[in-house]
Amino acid sequence: MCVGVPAKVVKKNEYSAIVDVMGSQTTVGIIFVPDVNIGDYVIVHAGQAMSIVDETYAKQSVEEWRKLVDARNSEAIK
Amino acid sequence: MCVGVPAKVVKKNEYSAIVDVMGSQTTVGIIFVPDVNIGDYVIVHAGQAMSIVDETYAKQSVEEWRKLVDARNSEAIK
Amino acid sequence: MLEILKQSSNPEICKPLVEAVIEKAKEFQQKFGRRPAFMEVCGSHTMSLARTGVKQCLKDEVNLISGPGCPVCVTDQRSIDAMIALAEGENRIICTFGDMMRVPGSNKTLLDSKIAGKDIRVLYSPVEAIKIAEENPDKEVIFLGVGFETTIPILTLMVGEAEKRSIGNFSIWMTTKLVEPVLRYLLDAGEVNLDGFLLPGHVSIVLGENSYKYLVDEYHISGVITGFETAELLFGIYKSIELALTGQAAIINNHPSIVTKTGNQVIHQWMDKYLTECDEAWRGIGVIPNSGLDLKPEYSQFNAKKRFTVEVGEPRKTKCRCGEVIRGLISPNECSLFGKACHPMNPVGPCMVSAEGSCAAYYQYMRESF
Amino acid sequence: MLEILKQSSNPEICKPLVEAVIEKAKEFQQKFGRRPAFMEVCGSHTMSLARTGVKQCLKDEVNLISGPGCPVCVTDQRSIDAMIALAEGENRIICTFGDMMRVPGSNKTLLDSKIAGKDIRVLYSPVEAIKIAEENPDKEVIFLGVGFETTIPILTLMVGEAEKRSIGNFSIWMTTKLVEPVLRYLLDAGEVNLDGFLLPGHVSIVLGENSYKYLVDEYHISGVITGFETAELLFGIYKSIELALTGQAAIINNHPSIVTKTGNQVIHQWMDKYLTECDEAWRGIGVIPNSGLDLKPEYSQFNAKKRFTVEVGEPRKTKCRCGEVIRGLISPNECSLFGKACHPMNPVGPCMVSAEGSCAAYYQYMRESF
Amino acid sequence: MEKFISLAHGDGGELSHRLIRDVFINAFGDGNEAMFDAASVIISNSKIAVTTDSFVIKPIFFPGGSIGKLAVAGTVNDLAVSGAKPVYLTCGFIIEEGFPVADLRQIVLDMANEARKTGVVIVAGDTKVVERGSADGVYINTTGIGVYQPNMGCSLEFEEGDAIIVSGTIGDHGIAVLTARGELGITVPINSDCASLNTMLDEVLQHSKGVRIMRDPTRGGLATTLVEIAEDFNITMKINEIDVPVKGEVHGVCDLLGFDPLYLANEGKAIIVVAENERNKVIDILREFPEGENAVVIGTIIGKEKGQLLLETPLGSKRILNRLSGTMFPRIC
Amino acid sequence: MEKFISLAHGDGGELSHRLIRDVFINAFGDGNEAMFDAASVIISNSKIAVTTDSFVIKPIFFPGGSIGKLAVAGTVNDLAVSGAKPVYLTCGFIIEEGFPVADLRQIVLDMANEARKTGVVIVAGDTKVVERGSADGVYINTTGIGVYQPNMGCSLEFEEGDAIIVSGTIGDHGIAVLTARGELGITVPINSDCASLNTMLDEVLQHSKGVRIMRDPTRGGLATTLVEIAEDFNITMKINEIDVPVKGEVHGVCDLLGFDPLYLANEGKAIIVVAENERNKVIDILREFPEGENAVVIGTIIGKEKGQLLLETPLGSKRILNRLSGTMFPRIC
Ligand code: SF4
Ligand code: SF4
Ligand SMILES: [Mg+2]
Ligand SMILES: [Mg+2]
Ligand SMILES: [Mg+2]
Ligand SMILES: [Mg+2]
Ligand SMILES: [Mg+2]
Ligand SMILES: [Mg+2]
Ligand SMILES: [Mg+2]
Ligand SMILES: [Mg+2]
Ligand SMILES: [Mg+2]
Ligand SMILES: [Mg+2]
Repeated sequence: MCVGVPAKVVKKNEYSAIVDVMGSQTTVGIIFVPDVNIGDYVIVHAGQAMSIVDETYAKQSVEEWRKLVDARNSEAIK
Repeated sequence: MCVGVPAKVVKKNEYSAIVDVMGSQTTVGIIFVPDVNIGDYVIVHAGQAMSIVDETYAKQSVEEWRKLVDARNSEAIK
Repeated sequence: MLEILKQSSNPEICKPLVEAVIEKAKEFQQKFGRRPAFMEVCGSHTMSLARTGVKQCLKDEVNLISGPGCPVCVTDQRSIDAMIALAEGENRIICTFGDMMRVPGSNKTLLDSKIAGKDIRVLYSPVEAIKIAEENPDKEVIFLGVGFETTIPILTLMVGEAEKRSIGNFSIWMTTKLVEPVLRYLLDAGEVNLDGFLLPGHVSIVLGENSYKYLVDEYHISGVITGFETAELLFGIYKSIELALTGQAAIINNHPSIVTKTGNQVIHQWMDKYLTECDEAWRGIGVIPNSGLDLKPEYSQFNAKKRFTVEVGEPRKTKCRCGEVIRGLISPNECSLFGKACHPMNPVGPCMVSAEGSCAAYYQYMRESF
Repeated sequence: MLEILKQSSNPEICKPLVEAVIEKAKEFQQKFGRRPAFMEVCGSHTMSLARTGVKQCLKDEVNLISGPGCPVCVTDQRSIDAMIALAEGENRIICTFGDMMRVPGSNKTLLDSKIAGKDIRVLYSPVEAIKIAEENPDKEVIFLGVGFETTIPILTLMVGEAEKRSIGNFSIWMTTKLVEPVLRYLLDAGEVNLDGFLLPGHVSIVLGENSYKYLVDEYHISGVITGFETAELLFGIYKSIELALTGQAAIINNHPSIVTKTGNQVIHQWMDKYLTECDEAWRGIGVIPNSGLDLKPEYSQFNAKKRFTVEVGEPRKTKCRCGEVIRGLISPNECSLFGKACHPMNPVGPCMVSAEGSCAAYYQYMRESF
Repeated sequence: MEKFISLAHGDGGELSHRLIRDVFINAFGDGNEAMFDAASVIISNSKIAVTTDSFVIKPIFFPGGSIGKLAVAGTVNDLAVSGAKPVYLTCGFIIEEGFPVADLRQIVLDMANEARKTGVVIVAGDTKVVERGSADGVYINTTGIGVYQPNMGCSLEFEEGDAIIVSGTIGDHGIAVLTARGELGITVPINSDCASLNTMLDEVLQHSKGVRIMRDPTRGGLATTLVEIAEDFNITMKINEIDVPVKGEVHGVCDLLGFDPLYLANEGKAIIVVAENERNKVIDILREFPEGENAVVIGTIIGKEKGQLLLETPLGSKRILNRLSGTMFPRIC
Repeated sequence: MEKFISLAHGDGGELSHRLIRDVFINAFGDGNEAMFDAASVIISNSKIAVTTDSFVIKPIFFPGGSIGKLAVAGTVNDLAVSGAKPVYLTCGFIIEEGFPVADLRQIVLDMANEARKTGVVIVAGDTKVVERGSADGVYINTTGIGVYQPNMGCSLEFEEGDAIIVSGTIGDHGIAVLTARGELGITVPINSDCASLNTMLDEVLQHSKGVRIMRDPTRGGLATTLVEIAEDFNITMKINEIDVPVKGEVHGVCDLLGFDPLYLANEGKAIIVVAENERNKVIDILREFPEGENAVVIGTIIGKEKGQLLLETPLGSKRILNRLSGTMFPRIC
């Protein structure tokens, strides 16, 4: 049910933005994320930015994974 | 100013006829020669029969040529 | 930030996560004497779980059941046939997502019609259809509006754009589906035993975390909103088992970087403006009341179903069990046609051809003949 | 009958005829101290005389001058430019005889437009255009109506057919020409000294033998109606010299098998019904009053000149001497461009490209570089 | 197997694989070479002849042949007239989306049959599919490899008096194909002459050392091919209009449309320039084959100073023949 | 010379003659062979390699090359991966009416340049013109002849443990061409990898007797080409997803469109299967060439019972890879 791709906004117009996905660029609509800023990552689905990626939460998720992984590793060392 | 081709009528419809030119057949309009009969030769121009070839006159022309040619030949023999 | 995003597919994280999930699953098995069972609602989850190998790695420990989340697969056969019949009309340009092209209709596919000369175009970005309509004023341009909550907002954008530019030759053939009614149907039917749902990451962008409260309140079942990368999938499953072990029902937002509590409010405004609830027929299920969205009557000029009539006969009967696959009752390899009469080159049901179809996922990523 | 018709190209008849003509021509030379001079009015005569070798065989004995009888060649440059401009319009299908395709306009040719993507179709049978119009109701189908009296009746047939079938998207761009006005112009101008005309065999089908009376009555000049096969051509020339030797003016019907005294009356009826005389501009001559035929006002709906406006600038000036070639004032090789800047691959004037053009006939059949 | 070709048949994936396996390999051979990017073949002489042609004929099936038969015969003939023995062929298909697979099968079968008949082996192939409207049905390229045979061939030493032979009536292919399109509304009871001439021409070379050159007058017709020989070898050739064999039906269509048979395409005819004293021998050999039963001398080499082709009319006058200049359009009237 | 191609450029008459003389012969060589129906060439070995391919690429000019460069490199590569030294090429053009002559000149120039660079000689050609709407600009068929070199080549003797090498990043060509069409609205700063590999692969064969097979993963991509090897020789191959070199930009476009880089076309890459003990030597040789600087081992042969290609995911699970099944359509959502 719809994979989206995270893309970095490099240029912002009124209703659209140019985004970069690992060096390739394309134009996406930003009507659904009017507050997006250059430098933000957005989730793109069918040519539209649907959501802005929240960096704090993203970091937090990675930390959670790492915590679990580290816990296991240290257990393994024990 | 428009070469025509003599073609033999092999089938006649109301406004058109099938004609034969040395074994190749095509359809031509006969609106301009409503009295044409099967077996007649017609002069075809741009898809239309323009005139029916009069056999008597055609023969007569050939005879005229032959007469001239024969006259010359007999002169040459003399 | 890119560095952070990349971590979700970092094997150094993902491999230990697999072990962590397996360990947690074993704990569950010890406690309950069976594998924990979760339904991934979303077709893209099915694909990602298979493609990344998560399903294979966990197959002995966790029962991951595909749900009704592939928009093409859940579309009723009569509706598929109608879209193919629609494309047969003269002077039309049919625009569609690529998945629809090879979906088997009762007699043919859209691809067959394209090969036979019909103007059927696969769009990467649906709003392209508006441009096509403008460039072809003497043709009717019809977009096949198949999708769940992530795609539906984009259909409203198209209508908004067509309205703004006064485009008279554009319309959408609406056959949309909603997640909540079908989950309620499955839970009401009680055919599958589940320890929780893996809730769709991107649909949840629109819906928001709070929208799933009914699962807990009315059905006492858990849901974990989950992303699509390897680590996200694994951690979503980990959290699901953890919850199941407690015996408590709860909704966990395991994808908070893009999913908020209340969803994208801008999108809600667009949907409210243009759409109204309608009954929809689901493959293998039948009509579920208020399980789809249609254009409001004041936008009928953009509603292809109002503008065009198509005749379809009784759908052809096959042994395809997509209906049961969608409901999570069987896994694809339990269908007698799977891999034999039915394979990606000759799909019998939509599940074998959609990029999110369960049968396609199994065939491509999970056959074990090696 | 076929056997009779075949005799006209029988070498056993034709070769002695050449000698007979030469002998007769010598007789004329002895009497008048110069070669007899005849104008073949018809472009097809020019071609046939060249292709069969008659011109070459007689070149030292008889002065055969090409006349104004190639319909493409006599068309005014502005008119050529207008037809090419017409083809530039959107949503049009231009139908034409093949000869027009490569006629040089001031800037381009119809072929250039076709190569650039314009829908320009060469028809073998003009009435095809009616079918094309029926099959393309959303396009304007325009036939380029270029021709003399043999072709003009066929244009009336097309209008009749379009009328009968109520076809609204068909019209003819009329630029037709008549034989009598241009012969009168040439005789009035007195630029060429002639001992008689070889009159066109097929135009005469329409006009009939009697129609040429004015030549004798008003200009005291002879005319021999002549066919297109080798023997017919030779005998026509023979008869012409014979007449010239007597010093009397007369019209001889040397093609009686197809040309009658009064012409084809059915054709006259068709022409009277649809057509009315009009002024026409001739290349190298200018406007000759009443020298063409246009559709009567009541058929304006089929008259492309009434339905479409085209803008053409001042025609490009070249050193092409087609105007003089047409009037019989020079022979093609007297043009400084002949065979150098101007040749069939790069025609500067229409005479080099039309299948009846004098320059084309000379280039193809009469160059003597061997 | 599908009924119609789709773009996926050309994407190199499973459908391409099946198309090649079921349609091509099936007809052309054991398919061992399909495992490699190139076919590996053995030849018997270090001097080889190579030729290539694409076939874009319309209609693809016509009286007397098909694009498949033509694609083999055309390239076989180019090798044969060069004096080489045709041994290997490659074929490259460009197919329009929506093309009927049944037609493709028939075309491939025609190729296989003609190859078998002529003794050439089709060793490599390629298939591309383009979108509807980006081709007209199917186009085929064939490339041929022939080997020269020791002490056999064309001398290219021309002499005044050399005879110009054509192996049969001209224009049959052009007229058969043109009328088969149906657009002209003309029906003609003749077939294209489409045929492989290698056996017949091999026989000529086996028995005559006097052959100067051989050519097949395809596109551009008899006149254009002779002009090319005349120019390339700086010889003056003369042909007699009255001796050029043309079927009545072909004459008839030419009269109706304003075409000149000298410029019509042939696909089963050879022009042979041969020493005067061998002309009868060569004519006799040609007439032993059905493809050569109407072989005749149509002219001679009359000079070695000027690269030029002359036509003598029945009246005895001469004129220069050039290459076809611009597609033949039907005359205005 | 005209600015645009017309049907008359393909009718075999004067315009065809000039086109060939001014555009083709001018670029490809002295034109002696244009006097004959076939070119006559000398080869040094009785075992030759023959291959054919038609090129129908859109757009005809793309970042990193053109249809002309591609038509030469593509066929040169098919010969080179077969272990043969490319020596002769033929080319057959099918041109759409209205095609700009300037573009044709550029294409022909690109062919001539690439031929010169690779040392092949273009010995025969053909030009056909089809009506507007019956082609998409220009299509080119090239057919190549290569000679096998004594005591050099691929053994086709596979062993468990053999290394699977790819000579660089995959999918560059597919993505560069797809985005160059402009329809997707995606801009990618990468070039097609279009390049002739004969020099590099010759060097490999000169120095390694352990090469089992070489292939160029063009249409159908890496996965399809490996599946074909696996099936044709009944070997089980395993590649590691994480080792397959893919440029970030290519990944990005694939993510946006739902494509799989394993199935994207390459035009300047080789797959080399080589004995385990020679893998480093071969990698070292490849990396000496710009075309091979990113060469890596991506997998191994793991069995000889079953013709099958496996992909190992980063998690360590395996799955079967098949040929591409149906053109890649962008996913629905
Ligand atoms: S395997 Fe095929 S037939 Fe069976 S359920 Fe899946 S799609 Fe339907
Ligand atoms: S030779 Fe050319 S330029 Fe001269 S008059 Fe004739 S057509 Fe005109
Ligand atoms: Mg290859
Ligand atoms: Mg190949
Ligand atoms: Mg050739
Ligand atoms: Mg050829
Ligand atoms: Mg190939
Ligand atoms: Mg077509
Ligand atoms: Mg040839
Ligand atoms: Mg190749
Ligand atoms: Mg050729
Ligand atoms: Mg095109």
